[in-house]
Amino acid sequence: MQFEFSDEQQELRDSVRRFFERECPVTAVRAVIDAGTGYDPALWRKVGDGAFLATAIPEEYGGIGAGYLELCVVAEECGRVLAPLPTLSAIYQVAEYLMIAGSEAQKRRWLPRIAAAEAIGALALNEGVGEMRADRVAARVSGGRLIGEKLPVADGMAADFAIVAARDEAETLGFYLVELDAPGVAREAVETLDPSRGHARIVFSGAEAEPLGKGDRGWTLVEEIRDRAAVPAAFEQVGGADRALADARDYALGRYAFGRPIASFQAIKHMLADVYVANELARSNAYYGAWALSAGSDKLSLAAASARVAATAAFQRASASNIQVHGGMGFTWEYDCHLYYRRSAYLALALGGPSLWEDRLIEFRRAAAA
Amino acid sequence: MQFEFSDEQQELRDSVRRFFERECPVTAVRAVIDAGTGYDPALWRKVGDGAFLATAIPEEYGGIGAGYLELCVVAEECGRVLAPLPTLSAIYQVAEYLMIAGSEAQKRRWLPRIAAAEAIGALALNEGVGEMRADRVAARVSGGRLIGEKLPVADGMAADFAIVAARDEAETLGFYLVELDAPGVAREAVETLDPSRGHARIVFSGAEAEPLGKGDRGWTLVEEIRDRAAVPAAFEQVGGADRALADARDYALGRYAFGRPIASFQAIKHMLADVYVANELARSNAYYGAWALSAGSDKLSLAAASARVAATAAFQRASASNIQVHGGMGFTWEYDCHLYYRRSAYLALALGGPSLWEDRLIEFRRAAAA
Amino acid sequence: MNFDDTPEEAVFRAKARQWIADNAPHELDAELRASTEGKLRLTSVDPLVAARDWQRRKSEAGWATPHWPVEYGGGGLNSIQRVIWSEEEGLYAKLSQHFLIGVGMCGPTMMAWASEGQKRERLPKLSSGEEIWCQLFSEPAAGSDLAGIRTRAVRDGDDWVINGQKIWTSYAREARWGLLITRTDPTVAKHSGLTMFFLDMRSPGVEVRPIRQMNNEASFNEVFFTDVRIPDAQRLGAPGQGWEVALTTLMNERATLAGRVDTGFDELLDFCERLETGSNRRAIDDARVRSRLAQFAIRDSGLRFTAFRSISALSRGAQPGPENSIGKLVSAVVEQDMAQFALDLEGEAGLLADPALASDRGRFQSILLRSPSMRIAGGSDEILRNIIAERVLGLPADIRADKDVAFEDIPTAATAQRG
Amino acid sequence: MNFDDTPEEAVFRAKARQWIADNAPHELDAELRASTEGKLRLTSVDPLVAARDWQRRKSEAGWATPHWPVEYGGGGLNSIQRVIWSEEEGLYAKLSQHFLIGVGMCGPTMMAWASEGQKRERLPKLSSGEEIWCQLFSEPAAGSDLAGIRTRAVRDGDDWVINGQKIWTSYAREARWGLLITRTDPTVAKHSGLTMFFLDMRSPGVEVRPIRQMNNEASFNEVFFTDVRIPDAQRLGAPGQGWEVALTTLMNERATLAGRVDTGFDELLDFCERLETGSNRRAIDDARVRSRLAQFAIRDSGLRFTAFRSISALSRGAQPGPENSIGKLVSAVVEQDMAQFALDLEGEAGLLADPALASDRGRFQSILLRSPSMRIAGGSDEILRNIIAERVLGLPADIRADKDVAFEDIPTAATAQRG
Repeated sequence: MQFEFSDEQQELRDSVRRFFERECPVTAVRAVIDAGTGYDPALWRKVGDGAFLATAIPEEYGGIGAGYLELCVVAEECGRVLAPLPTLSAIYQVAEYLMIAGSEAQKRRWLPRIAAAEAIGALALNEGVGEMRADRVAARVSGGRLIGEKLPVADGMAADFAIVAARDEAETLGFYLVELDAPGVAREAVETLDPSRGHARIVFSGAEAEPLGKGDRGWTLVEEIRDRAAVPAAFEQVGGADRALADARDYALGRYAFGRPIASFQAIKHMLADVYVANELARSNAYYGAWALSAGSDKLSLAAASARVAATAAFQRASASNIQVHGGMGFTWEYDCHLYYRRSAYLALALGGPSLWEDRLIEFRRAAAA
Repeated sequence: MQFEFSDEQQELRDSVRRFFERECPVTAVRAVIDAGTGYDPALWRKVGDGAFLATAIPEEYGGIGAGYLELCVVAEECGRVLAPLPTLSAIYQVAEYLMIAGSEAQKRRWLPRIAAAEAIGALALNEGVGEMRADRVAARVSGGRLIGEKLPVADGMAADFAIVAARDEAETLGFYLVELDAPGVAREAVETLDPSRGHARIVFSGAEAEPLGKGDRGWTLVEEIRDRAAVPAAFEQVGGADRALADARDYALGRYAFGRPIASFQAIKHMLADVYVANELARSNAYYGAWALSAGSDKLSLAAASARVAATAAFQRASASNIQVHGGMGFTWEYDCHLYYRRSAYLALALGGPSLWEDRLIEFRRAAAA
Repeated sequence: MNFDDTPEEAVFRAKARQWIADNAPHELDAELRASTEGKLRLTSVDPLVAARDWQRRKSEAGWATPHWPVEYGGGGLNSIQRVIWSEEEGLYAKLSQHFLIGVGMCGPTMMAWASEGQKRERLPKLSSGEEIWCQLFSEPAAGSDLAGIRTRAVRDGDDWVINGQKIWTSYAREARWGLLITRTDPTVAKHSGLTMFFLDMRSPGVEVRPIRQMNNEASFNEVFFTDVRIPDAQRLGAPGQGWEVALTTLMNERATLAGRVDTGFDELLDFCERLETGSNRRAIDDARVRSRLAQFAIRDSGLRFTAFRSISALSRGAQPGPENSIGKLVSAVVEQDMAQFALDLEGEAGLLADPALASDRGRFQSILLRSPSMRIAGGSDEILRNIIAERVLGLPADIRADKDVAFEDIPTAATAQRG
Repeated sequence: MNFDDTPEEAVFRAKARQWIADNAPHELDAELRASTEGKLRLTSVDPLVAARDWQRRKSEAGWATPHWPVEYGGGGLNSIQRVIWSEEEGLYAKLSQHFLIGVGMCGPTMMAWASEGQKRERLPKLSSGEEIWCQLFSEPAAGSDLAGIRTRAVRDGDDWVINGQKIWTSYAREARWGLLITRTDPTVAKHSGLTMFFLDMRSPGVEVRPIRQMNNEASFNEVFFTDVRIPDAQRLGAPGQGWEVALTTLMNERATLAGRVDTGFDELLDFCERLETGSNRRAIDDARVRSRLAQFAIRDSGLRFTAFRSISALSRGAQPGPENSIGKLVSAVVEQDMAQFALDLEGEAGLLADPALASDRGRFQSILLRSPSMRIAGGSDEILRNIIAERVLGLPADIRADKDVAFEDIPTAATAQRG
């Protein structure tokens, strides 16, 4: 047993951290928000050059083939700097759809481009308000043409193609590859809680739709890949939570009131101690998720749900406490606190909200106990 | 609108408080626990002499006929001193069963004796572990004879008679008066979390059972009276919570560590501030319950559930925090902290646990909003 | 204990209701309903114009500051009548936010400390909405530690000359007058060297800059003073008595905040009734949802009934006390929790912040981004807990590093770096 | 990152498993399963006899203190092997509680501070369970403020003479030896005047009185010293160096407590699987129950995996640090919450405390009455948060009223009353 990243992985962490510190200061995040682009194309290309996010894509498809532990290491650093990148859509999900369910031709066509950051894939499941479920998919494919509306679609504006859930003439749920610059696709950016990770509404009116792989996988594919994506997503949350805690700590040490640093008041000390505890519990659950994902363990569903529930709660707490410690400055646009708070809201809801994952956690913990 | 007890009611509060301070010091509570009697017969008789708990029983049945606001005033003081008295069973519930569903003869026979503290009535609904529900009543009455087992029965050892839920030959649920010294009744004291309020297991093997009133009221009677009882029960919780807070405050002011009273540490100050807030919210909800009960409002079910959910949470928090403030002394038998903690557990579970009341609260709040 | 109206109260309520039926801007009903508390969503009319119009109409009929003496623009109502009025005003109370600080805090401070002439001159215009007021208290280095303010006032002939900066000033852009606390003597202990004024916001040297908040609004401002002159006649209290004057304001701030106890629970309940979670299932059918709602509900009803208890006490002659700190302490956190909870139920679409696309016009998204400021402005959660602990429960003050020290010698981040 | 055994670890695990299969007291299995953590429920045999027997058997095979050096009674295992051993020991680890303080805290302190001869004499008997140890630290007026102890030690020839009182001493009745911190100089600052000894508990003048706890057990004792003599040779560290010695003990206490992270979640889950709540419905079918369970579950698994991370760090040579304070801070509160939650589900019958009548033999009732002490003993929630804030996050210490003051001049309740 070794429940820690290896020396090589920690070296990777250090170099990725240096990369992001250099290439993704918070001004870059703000620039994305101000420009309304929803992601940072320049940073995305540099990440592609370094192949940082291609660690889990096999070498034969243009990736590094190192594995998922390395992906988790990189994800934590993405979370720490609030990287405005299409990680959850293109890397944690769409690449997985392709690897697990794509045809050989589809893999050869798209994976190398994703690995090199030459293409972005979006995942188009949602059709409005409510928990993601198979019975809420109303988009239709008929004669190879897709009709329907998807909202919200993460990175839908930036994406070159999307994997779209839709029903065929026989009502069978399936997944389709759709190029988004093609005719029959209309998309518009939508305003969300976290403008550093863009979202779109996409209306398909007869766009060409190619079945993903053999097209014989139902909703279980969504759940399988959601579990896999939940682990690096939890690492993004852990990275963000740690940074929010560090910012709160630094501010509390430098801010004086009543003739002393506010960090010397127990109200602040204990608030931050509780944040630290939540962060550590989240990190430990995330490590288990990383192991389960990388080892192909049959405990992945349980590990993913545990990582997700713990990390969501930790990041929400850390980012809210960071604002609280900053006092009035904490809720200004000028200070960065709200960027973490917004990101925590995005990461809490992406892949489905906490209640969905609480339910899955207990479902799989029951299975493990049985 | 006047959302406060009247001057007369506040005078009643003062005199009842003085009475209990004199007659029910904590040594009296401990004596009941040590003796294992489950209640304090001498105090019960004195309360009967003062008719403090007979305020809501009409004069024609030996009571004071003052009303329910006065009962709530007295209940709060009972809670404050942890009075070892059969309030929840005999007063808040059994007297109500008699008043609402009893025959004239039954009222004339039992109410004056309850009012004068010459008799104790117990309510025998429970049949073991699980939420109280109609479908869990298995006791049977056949030819006027009762067979079944009830556990736990509050004040079952002290009681002279019980109102028992049972099914007749036609499976119809009904309520029966059973004298507990009669043949066919075997009872034994059972150990519970709060030995200052005794409980029993009662086995009925052919005991004589007289239908309550016309015997035509089903489970809705249980819910109706549970709602009514919930209000004074909430006042007992509010009284207990206030006392636990006062004890914690006093201890924190007198206990020195690190050269200063521990009450000067923000960890303690803010813990007690939060207790105060919870207590005040509970008190305000309880006041609404008192008004609804006394005014015969159709909002009683909502008011009762709100009072109950808030008061249960407040007393549990206050009594646990009181232990925490006392440190090591807090969990000794010698200090009184655990008596409040035990009583908070009893009052949380008597009349059904918090989840039952949460559900009812929302059920009736929905109805009020519709 | 009587939750219902007495006959006299019922008569009064009928009168208030009739007046509102006859006079309120009913054409704004839909837009006001869609406005979350603290955020007016009027597009058909300029919000300030609508607000001033309603305030003026109320003022003409004596409803604007109904509990004030008639000679200062009030209606001479008692505190119960004032509650009845508020209940009846309902939706239209959302139009009063520009005047809350003036009516709730500056007005009472003027009433206690200004000259009779100043009161008769200023208060009716404050009451009628003609003159908006703001409160110039907080500074960048003096938030929770309000007495640590550094804005200087120096006597010069019949005037005082002001230099410094305030922050978190609501409605500074719209305000004609401001209540201004200054430091007039930095060589004495920090609570002793303060002096209070009221200031014409159009005085030369006053510059107002809006602060952009995390939710993209700008409810607050920075206010800069460069050699601003205030006549000594506009001083409130003696020089050095400023902290005592400020306590009048703060006491009334608590009472004002205590009145604002609408947590928005009813809207959340309604949302859970409507939100589909499966075939023939709504969110409210889920036991987890009901349990969470119940915990919110006791806070919502608890705050409402606590306010009623407070009003009953006021009607018996009590003063608004520190126990009023409960209102904001509870409601700010509960709003934040409710928003997170509602967004969870919306799934990924909970991210949508565009009112045209989001569920319930983005109500909960808006609350999520606003509630953090609620937990800080007007006394942070931590300050309110300290107030309850010290002023209600009688626990000792925190150990002070700034006690019995001349203000200019109190440690700051700057001295710590130097030292 | 590898959660599975390496081949070498698998071999080791098989060896441990085999030894346990061959040697463990399997006849106690049922009773041990019914014992909640921290409460041995053995009736077929004297618990202390069973505990000593198992400890002796382990000791003979090198499993008693597997990570200790062989010359002191250890097995020379590395920290990963120690975890594997713990996992395999499983149920039977409940028999070790009499020895936890000796093995976890007193032993390591002796190892760091005693002479080689003392170590070779005392530690093997500690390890084998022949000699039980206790920790004589807390006093009635020195709980969280441990350095405020008042028990005096005065030098007299080759001895020290002890007078005073300790409290909250676990296993003082069974202990043969105690680690004793005393004040040898009250005229210097409080951390400077302390001296540590180890004491033969059979010395004349030592009196032990059990403390009855709220749950009717007596896990703790008061220990009184009247002119007790200790040879100077049993001093650990120099006179005045007692606080430094105590820190060795406290650091190891944290590591010991961090290891105990069984929250009892699995038993709660199992309970919810079994509890009927209607026809064909169990508690676990209720969404509210699942949501609460999920929040408990992440704490349970989070603590387990945090302990694994800690062990991995130890196996790379790290020291047990203040971050180990997490374990007890989280688990104590979670146990209390879980007990309240389970009792709620049991309805009024949740009141039953008699194991013969209560659900699950009264498991959750017992936890409800035990968990408050868990939140205090071994460092209260508040002290642990302070440790995390100061030692992990590097935030400033609380402002001290007792800094740079001679111990005898520090304010106490008594001086405050006089003053």
